[in-house]
Amino acid sequence: MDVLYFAWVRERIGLPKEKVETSAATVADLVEELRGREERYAAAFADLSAVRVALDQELSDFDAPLSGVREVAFFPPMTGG
Amino acid sequence: MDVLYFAWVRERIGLPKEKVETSAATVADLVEELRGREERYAAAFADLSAVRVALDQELSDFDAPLSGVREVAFFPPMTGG
Amino acid sequence: MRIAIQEEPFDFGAEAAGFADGRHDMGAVVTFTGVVRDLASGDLDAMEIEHYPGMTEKALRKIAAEAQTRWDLGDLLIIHRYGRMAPGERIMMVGTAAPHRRAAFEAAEFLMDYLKSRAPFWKKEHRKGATGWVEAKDSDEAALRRW
Amino acid sequence: MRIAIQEEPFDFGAEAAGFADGRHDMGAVVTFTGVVRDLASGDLDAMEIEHYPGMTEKALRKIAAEAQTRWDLGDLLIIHRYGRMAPGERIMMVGTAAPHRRAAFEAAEFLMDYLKSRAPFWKKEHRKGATGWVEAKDSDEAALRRW
Repeated sequence: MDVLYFAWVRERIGLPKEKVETSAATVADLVEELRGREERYAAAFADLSAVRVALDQELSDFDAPLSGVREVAFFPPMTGG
Repeated sequence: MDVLYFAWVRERIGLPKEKVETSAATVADLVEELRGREERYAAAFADLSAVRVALDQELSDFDAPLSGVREVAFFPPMTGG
Repeated sequence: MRIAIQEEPFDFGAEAAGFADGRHDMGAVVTFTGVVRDLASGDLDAMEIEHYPGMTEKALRKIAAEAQTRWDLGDLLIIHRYGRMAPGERIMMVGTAAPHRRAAFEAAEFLMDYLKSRAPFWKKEHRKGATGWVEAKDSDEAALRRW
Repeated sequence: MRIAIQEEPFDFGAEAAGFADGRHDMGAVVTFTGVVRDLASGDLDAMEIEHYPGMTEKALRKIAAEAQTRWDLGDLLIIHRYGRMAPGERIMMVGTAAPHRRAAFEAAEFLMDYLKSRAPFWKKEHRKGATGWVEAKDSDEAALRRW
């Protein structure tokens, strides 16, 4: 599964994209798994109320299932316009 | 006093502007006086709910006094923009 | 601030590009343009706009001043034509520039609502040799009550 | 309908002039332009905009389609830049054309409210050598609840 990071989530984790092998059932499970990996992930996901997630380029929720998903993206609330 | 007419009020009365000597106290009195003059005025002022008035180029009301006023204008509801 | 009342066409692209151009303190710019609209019937030959010289200038200045009192505007533009225009021609435009988008949108809507019903312009349609004055709409009068 | 996501500047005057130009059935055209705004401090060196290629296109198409469902629009335009911009530069624009002014205004406000909070763009400010991500405003999230 491709995992993408944008804005300060990308800066804290230190890379824009990586391949992750996971059996996490939901986004929340994936976040838990990443948090346990290294301090930089724990820092990026310290406050989930400030993080948004997209599954296959559609905005989604942390309790959404990951089955069949090819691309997960984490980023702060958007500031377009 | 200069009396001006615009749009269909002008067309019904048949002229854009005229000098009127009057001792009418209010706009309503002036309208009454004009109505009594000729049929074309009566036609123009048949339905006052469809006529607006400006005194010295400021929107006003039919019960406004005419004392000191130099220019009275009658016209239909405006359709700008 | 600029207010122009004119018979000749205006260059919308140039006016839009020039309006508030280079201002660093205004994050939001809104323009509204009114266009001579032909109905589905497609039989409109021309729109003719009459106005009240002298009062028109005063009314537009008053409306513009009111908008500047209500919103924090960095710039404001009103251009309104009179005379004869073909379908598709631009009748008028307003421009508003403000630090934030909500103020720019609201001020532009306010200007339009007031221009519709409080500025001394009257529209006459020419169709197949016949003419008719455009009637004021109750919805335009109602729109003023928002402000 | 046109949607453009690009790094290079766009010619606002030309885009505004060309949008819905010559349409006889649309009486009202609204444009909104977002500009890189420097605060009173005047120390903004640049604004940098990051986006999510792929998702951005999808999100803008979805927002545009939603606007076309809700309002009777004759045309619609969205241009949004990414990359580095100086204060005063135009970041983005939307254009809406409709038979009547209310629809054109509402659709433009709707597009802006959704672009602010639902299109994957992130702004970073560069000031005196330091950088900071622009935080989303509660008022922008609240603005969505109108629709």
